[in-house]
Amino acid sequence: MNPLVLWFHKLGSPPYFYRFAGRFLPWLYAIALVSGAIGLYGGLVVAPADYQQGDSFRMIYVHVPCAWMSLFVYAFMAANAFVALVWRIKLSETLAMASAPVGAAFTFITLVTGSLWGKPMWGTWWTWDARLTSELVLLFLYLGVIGLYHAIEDVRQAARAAAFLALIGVVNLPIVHYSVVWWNTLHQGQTVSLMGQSKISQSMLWPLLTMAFATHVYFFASLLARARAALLALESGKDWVRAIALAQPTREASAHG
Amino acid sequence: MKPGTTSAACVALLRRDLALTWRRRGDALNPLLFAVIVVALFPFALGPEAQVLERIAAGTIFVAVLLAALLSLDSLFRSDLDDGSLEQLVLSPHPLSLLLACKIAIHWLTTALPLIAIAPLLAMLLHLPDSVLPVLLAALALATPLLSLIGAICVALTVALRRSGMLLTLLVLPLIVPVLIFGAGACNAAQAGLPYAAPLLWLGAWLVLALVLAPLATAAALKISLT
Amino acid sequence: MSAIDPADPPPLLAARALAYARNEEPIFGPLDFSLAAGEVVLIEGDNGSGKTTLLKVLSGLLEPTAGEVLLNGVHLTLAKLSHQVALLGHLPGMKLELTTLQNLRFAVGLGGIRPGITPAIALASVGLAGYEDQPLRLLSAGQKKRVALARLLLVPAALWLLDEPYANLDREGIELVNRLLLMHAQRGGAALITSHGAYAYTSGTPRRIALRATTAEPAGREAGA
Amino acid sequence: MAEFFHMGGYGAYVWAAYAVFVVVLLADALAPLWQRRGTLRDIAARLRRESKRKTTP
Repeated sequence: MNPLVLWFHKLGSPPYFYRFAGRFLPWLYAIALVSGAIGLYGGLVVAPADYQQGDSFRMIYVHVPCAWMSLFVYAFMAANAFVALVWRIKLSETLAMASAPVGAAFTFITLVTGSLWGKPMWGTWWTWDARLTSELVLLFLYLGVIGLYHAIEDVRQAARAAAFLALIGVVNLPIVHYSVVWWNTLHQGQTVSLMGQSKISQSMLWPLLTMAFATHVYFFASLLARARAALLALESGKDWVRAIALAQPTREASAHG
Repeated sequence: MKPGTTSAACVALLRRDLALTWRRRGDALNPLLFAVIVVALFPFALGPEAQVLERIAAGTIFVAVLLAALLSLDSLFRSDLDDGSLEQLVLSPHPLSLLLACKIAIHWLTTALPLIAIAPLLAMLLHLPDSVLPVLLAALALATPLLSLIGAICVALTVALRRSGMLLTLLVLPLIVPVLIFGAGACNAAQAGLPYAAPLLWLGAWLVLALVLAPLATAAALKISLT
Repeated sequence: MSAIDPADPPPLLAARALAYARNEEPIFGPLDFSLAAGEVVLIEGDNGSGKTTLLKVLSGLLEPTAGEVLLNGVHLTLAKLSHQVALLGHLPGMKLELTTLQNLRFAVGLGGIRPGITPAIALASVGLAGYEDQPLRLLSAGQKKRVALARLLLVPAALWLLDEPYANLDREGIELVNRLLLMHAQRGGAALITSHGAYAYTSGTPRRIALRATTAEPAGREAGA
Repeated sequence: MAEFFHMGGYGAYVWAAYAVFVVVLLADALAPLWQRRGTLRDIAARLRRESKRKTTP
């Protein structure tokens, strides 16, 4: 067999995935932390103040990467949900369910930072502009997936039901977005966007892209950590989990991992 | 030994569910009562001025009707699950999606249609201009089947849960937002003297799409929930 | 595999290495058996040995974790169910508010009807003649069971999967079940019935399949209980 | 330095946004850690109890 295909087959086995993810996790966290620090330094110190919005524009370095991530994570979750439902791969179920809380966290940050930006700029904490409203609906979708997953007792069945809901959400999201845009034009809502019309300069752009990179890496780190925890709970009857559990007290003392 | 035809199965299901609804006809009044109560609460909260009520009439009626229909959705498959009829439906040789479409149709006929019928009364309570009433009825006629169809998917996902009320609302809410925007939007546009055909046509297009896809999705979701 | 002569018709029902697990806990299996037309097979096992789950898997309601179910040599999946199976579970699948006749008419509409029988005849042959217009709610547990048996008579299914058919029945009812099973077997049908051993199919000497609590763990937890 | 924290009058908003970002993601990062540790502790405790059951019938 092709070595890459073989590797994917091996990765599908929970104990192998657990070890593999455990080896990668510290590196992912480190990369996310370092690139995040560089991005924040660039955004807070190096980048000049925007000539229209002043220093308040510096919020985009957390707001915009999180907004991108909220959609990216949903796409990732839906892709895994699709694989889980069609090919019944247990690892995909785990990955789809592990990405939901991370996506909800990013969506929440997007909403709060958007609101913090809105207060000085629009003079109000909340405005029903198309982007914020779509983001709010996205948060509800995430919460629905998480809620359904935790409400059903049988873990595999819960994952499959929640995965199905995530897929319905994919069909729904563009419809929500365009209907909210239409609704906004009807009501002559806010049209000022957070990015503004001002052309973004090079020294403003690179910190943004660095932050986007950092949040992506962070997502995969959190995803792997959550998938590891979920696999332990899911396979608690298996020998490999018992071995880890029994070895735990001594290992916990030296280092986690 | 031949199984019966699919149309015979659908007719049998429609007849049985209609007979059951007739036996429990007292329950059918609950959504109506709920919608009237919700609408009646608004004047108490906002004051009785006709201009204020007129401004919010269409949206309030829409929300009240959608909530009433949503509350009744919870029981869509409940009794069939409890007495094992749902298993028999799944095991029958006919396409499950078609049988479920029949059940959804019954739900719409027995809960949403009466709600549309009392919409003129609700409109009168909130001083909705008479000229807007036909638009409201058309929008409700297009939006309520959409709610029944989309809601059925979510009910199928939560059917195995004992208490699913709040969760069901959370699942349905994001899916129903566009329907609410366009349905109430059409009424508001008509009230403001703006063209209102486009949102109604969009609702119609979605309804056609949902009529085809939602029963299939409901069947798939139900199979996930029953295993 | 090689023992099967290709000229022979495939058995009505065949299970190959059939196993089911819930949340990684094995419920039953792996099981290998086949059921030919005209056979009645008894599945014996204690409470919790997976009898009900086995019937659900055989009917196609549950996907097996491993192995396969063949109906007349055709692979059975949830996506492609067969109309040749009638399942009588713990839940009767009937409406208490409706009359016996209304319930049976619905079953016929859903599953089709065997030639030469009507709902009224079926009711009479389970000893409920005269109860046609009685709502199910007013019947006793044993009478409800009889209505469920009448449904089996009506529906054109070759394979009956009966979960504890003797529960709630008096001596006469037990004889009725045995008579119906014999009749079904004689006209080329087959049946798989579960029992925890208190009552059993007595006509002839039926083949028995013993289900024990999970075989996955070598020590056989709780098997000694 | 004070000017840096002042952010041209928007300091409160900017720093609040960054604080939310850090706090939420930190909570998100710690949750699986705790969950994994709790699961392992539960399994270990269960195994200890089960081993007791086998030795004293």
